[in-house]
Amino acid sequence: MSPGLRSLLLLLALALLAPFAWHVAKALPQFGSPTAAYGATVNALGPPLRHVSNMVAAVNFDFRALDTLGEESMLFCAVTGAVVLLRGTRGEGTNRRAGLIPGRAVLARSDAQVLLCRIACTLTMLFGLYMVLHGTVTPGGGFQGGVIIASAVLLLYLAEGYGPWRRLIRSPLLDVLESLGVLLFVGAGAAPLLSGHAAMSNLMPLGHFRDLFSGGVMLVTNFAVGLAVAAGFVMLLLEFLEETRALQSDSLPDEAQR
Amino acid sequence: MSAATSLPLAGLLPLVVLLPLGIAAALLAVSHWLPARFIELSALATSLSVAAACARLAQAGLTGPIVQWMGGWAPAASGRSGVVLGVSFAADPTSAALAAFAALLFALAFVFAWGEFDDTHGHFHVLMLLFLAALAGFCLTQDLFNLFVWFELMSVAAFALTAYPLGKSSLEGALNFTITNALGSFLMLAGIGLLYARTGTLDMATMGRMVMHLSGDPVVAAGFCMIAAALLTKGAIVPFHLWLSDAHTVAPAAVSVTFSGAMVSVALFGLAKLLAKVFLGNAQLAHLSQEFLAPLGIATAILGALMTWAQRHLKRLLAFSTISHMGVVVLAIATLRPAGLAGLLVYIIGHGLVKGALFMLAGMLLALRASGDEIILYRRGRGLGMAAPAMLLAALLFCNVPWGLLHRGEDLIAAADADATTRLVLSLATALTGAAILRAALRIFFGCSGVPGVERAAPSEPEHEKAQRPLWVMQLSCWILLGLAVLPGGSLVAFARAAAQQLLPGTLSAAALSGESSSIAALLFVVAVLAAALLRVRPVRPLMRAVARGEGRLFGALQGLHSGLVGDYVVWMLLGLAALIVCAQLLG
Amino acid sequence: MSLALGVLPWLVSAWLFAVGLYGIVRSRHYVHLIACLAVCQSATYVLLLSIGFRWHAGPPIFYDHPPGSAAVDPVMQALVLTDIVVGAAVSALLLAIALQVHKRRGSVDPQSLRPLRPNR
Amino acid sequence: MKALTAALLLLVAVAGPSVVLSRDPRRQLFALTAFGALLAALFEVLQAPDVALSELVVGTAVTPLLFAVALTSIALDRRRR
Repeated sequence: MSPGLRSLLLLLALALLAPFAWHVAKALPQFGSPTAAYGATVNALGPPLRHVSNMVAAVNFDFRALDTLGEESMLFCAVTGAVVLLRGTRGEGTNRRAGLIPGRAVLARSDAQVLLCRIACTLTMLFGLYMVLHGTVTPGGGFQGGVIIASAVLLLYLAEGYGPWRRLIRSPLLDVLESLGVLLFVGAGAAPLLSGHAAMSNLMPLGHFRDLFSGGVMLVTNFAVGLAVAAGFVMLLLEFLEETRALQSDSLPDEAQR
Repeated sequence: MSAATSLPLAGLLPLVVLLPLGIAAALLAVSHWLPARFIELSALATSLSVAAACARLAQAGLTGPIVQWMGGWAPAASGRSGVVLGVSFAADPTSAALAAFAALLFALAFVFAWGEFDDTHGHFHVLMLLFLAALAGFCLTQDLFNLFVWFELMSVAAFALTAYPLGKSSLEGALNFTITNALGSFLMLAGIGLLYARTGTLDMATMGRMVMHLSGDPVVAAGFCMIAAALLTKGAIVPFHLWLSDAHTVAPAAVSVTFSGAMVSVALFGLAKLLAKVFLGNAQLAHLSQEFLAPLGIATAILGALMTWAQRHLKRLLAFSTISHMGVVVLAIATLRPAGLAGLLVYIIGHGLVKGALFMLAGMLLALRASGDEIILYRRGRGLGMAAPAMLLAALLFCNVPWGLLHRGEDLIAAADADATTRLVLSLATALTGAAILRAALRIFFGCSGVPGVERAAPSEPEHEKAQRPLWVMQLSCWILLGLAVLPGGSLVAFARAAAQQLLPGTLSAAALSGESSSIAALLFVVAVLAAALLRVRPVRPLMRAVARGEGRLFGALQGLHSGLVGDYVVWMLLGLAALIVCAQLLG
Repeated sequence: MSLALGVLPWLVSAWLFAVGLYGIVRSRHYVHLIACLAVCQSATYVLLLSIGFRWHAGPPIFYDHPPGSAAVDPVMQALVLTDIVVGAAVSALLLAIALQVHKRRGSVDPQSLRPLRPNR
Repeated sequence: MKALTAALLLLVAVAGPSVVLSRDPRRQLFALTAFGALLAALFEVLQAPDVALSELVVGTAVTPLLFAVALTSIALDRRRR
């Protein structure tokens, strides 16, 4: 199909769909006046039944915990897939050394920059942890906190340079951490089966409303998600960054063997 | 059934998903330190246990569905009528049987791939197990959004597995696959959102009760059309099918076994289940499905069959035959009768077994003869032991020969929708795919060949798979599949009929029509087509030249539609969606 | 004003989806195409969150205001959270594939790349 | 409040095409980041702080970073050829 014909067909399809979209938009409830009973019930029952104040966390980690397990597996799957695809040609072996691209200037890092990045890294890491831990109380949670922790690890790269960073962050370790996160979630979901309860049941003490340790098993699954997400995103960033460093092994000297 | 006996069984339901997820995570953690054999064995054992658990659930489900509300959030927990807080899994026998079959297919794919993916730290097995968990969850879930989650996990695993060989074509096939299916999943999610805006629930049963009274509502119709478009994309129905021939052609053979045998057909089963549980009560949508899906199925069966005939690359040929067979599956759905659903189950299982065996044969040729092209492989299939009879048998099963599960499934579907013309067209279409496979088998293993016709211009490229693998293991898995496929299947048919009535209450017609006449017509057709292909000579007379030129033009145009460019695919998908929605409006 | 506002989010969502599709179909660079896919996906975020929205209601987090006060629908927000993860996962995978395609073909033009060239 | 919501919705509706229409992927990166930030602001106004936070960390940090790295890597690969 020529590009012109393709665009024409696309416009035709959109033109066919447009009046219907308008029709649906008019038939939908007015924006800002929802009628869903599900959400209202969660808002009404979440605090008394689960002692947590963040209803989104209550939905994610208790009422619909299975969705979140699927979501974590999806991330796990995508990270594994991306790692396979990126490593394909260079293999895992290049993991422990930094490549150097010919013609790229090696910028010296000033002491101020190193110090600043180290401080920022610590602060970001703490903030990420704070966010993971307060997932059931305030906005945020395992996913957001996990991504923030991953970006803190990236700041470490800015502070230490690629080589030392690479020696510090080992991919087998990340694999283990990520797997532990998923396993923890699976375990928390399967454990109630042993006592004859339904999977994903929240059998732990629920704590007090608005307290940091409220929500029972939600704390465990929230932490599991944080762990898996942090390790998964670090792994992803690591492999993508390696891609900008990967040498053509046959044509360039191996820096690690100097 | 008393609560005491049903509780441990209900506990199996979540385990069917949790077990492969947990094992996948554990395997990734330990794969750096453990031998590859251990990883292969645990993946095999996991899929076999999932198959056993699902089979047990399917059998127990015949006396009444087994349900588990995750987290104990049963509908009563909300204290309000019509409000469901939680997510549930339920093993109605059809869903559980399909999940069991999918898990069995995965187990045999693991056997087939024994030793092929030794050096990758178990990544292949991890992805496959995640894929299996998603398939099982997709079959069993009773919640619309949960269905989407498993659908998406299934997609992500499949995208990665398609690109796995990292060849040029496999990467590009994976890109097309990912983009079209990601768009499909966005449509599905938007559709779920629309339905939620109207009904305020995500639970299938509750939504079904509300949707029943909303016939003619544009929001519900739009939601349904968007979800259907997503599932039809995954199920490779014209015009949403274009990605399939790219993806299945380029994925490793062991992966294509599960793609063609389970993923595509399970997606279509998802559509059938959604129709039965949610949308059939809505008069407008029931009417739409009946009117729109049947012609779509016939078009898919015919287009797929023509494209199958015009291929030379074995995996691509098999991919197009899958499209053709999915047309039959859609036709079974469009009957909206329990007999059609029973036929759907038997047909999906029969098709998956035979197609799986055929992809394994293609994999053997790729591994041991380093090519997947029937013209290049001419006469080179000798010395592969039992591969030749296996391929002949599999091809014959697709030619509408009255043996085995596939045929029983077709009979059941025909009994539900007894229009004689439709039936004849369908059996001719599927027989053409059988003839194409037979043609390849005769060329590769027996050295019968005329001058290659339309298939000569079809796309192909050199490809091979890891060769240092035991041939007998590959043949064993292939023959297990074929052995299951030629079983008379009387008990499976009885089971499917009972199971279908649970999913879709209604009357079953007493006996299946005997398919003798169309079976004979199909066989005659196969013989004629094959004779024309294998006795073909270079066209010299003017008349023959004109025929050859016309043939070339027709198939050239068809090949041109399957251009491999993702932009084209997206446009066709959108046109399909527009057609679906315009139809819904006209019938509303 | 309020009547227009009543349908605005639905139209914005449909518009974003259409625009993203246009970009996908016309794209000449896979990285560009992946960004267009992200625009398509953002249409679903806008749609779902707008479905759950309620005027004069707070967030579904009862930390600053007591339980029982008006709040928007938390279920839709949970769904969008999942959706965002899906988006990140699919983007990462697609970018990885696009990188490898460039290494092998030296091109990332969706209008020239096709699996299996026809035999002529 | 209504005006703010409407304004953000319209801004998002304009930012979407700006992502699509910037042909140069490098320039598009900035449009994409801005689009992510606008979406996060819109989500905050729609009373979804959890989602806004996710969109902020994913849409304006991780995804653009991955895009940038991918573009760099493609450019490097092109230079090698």
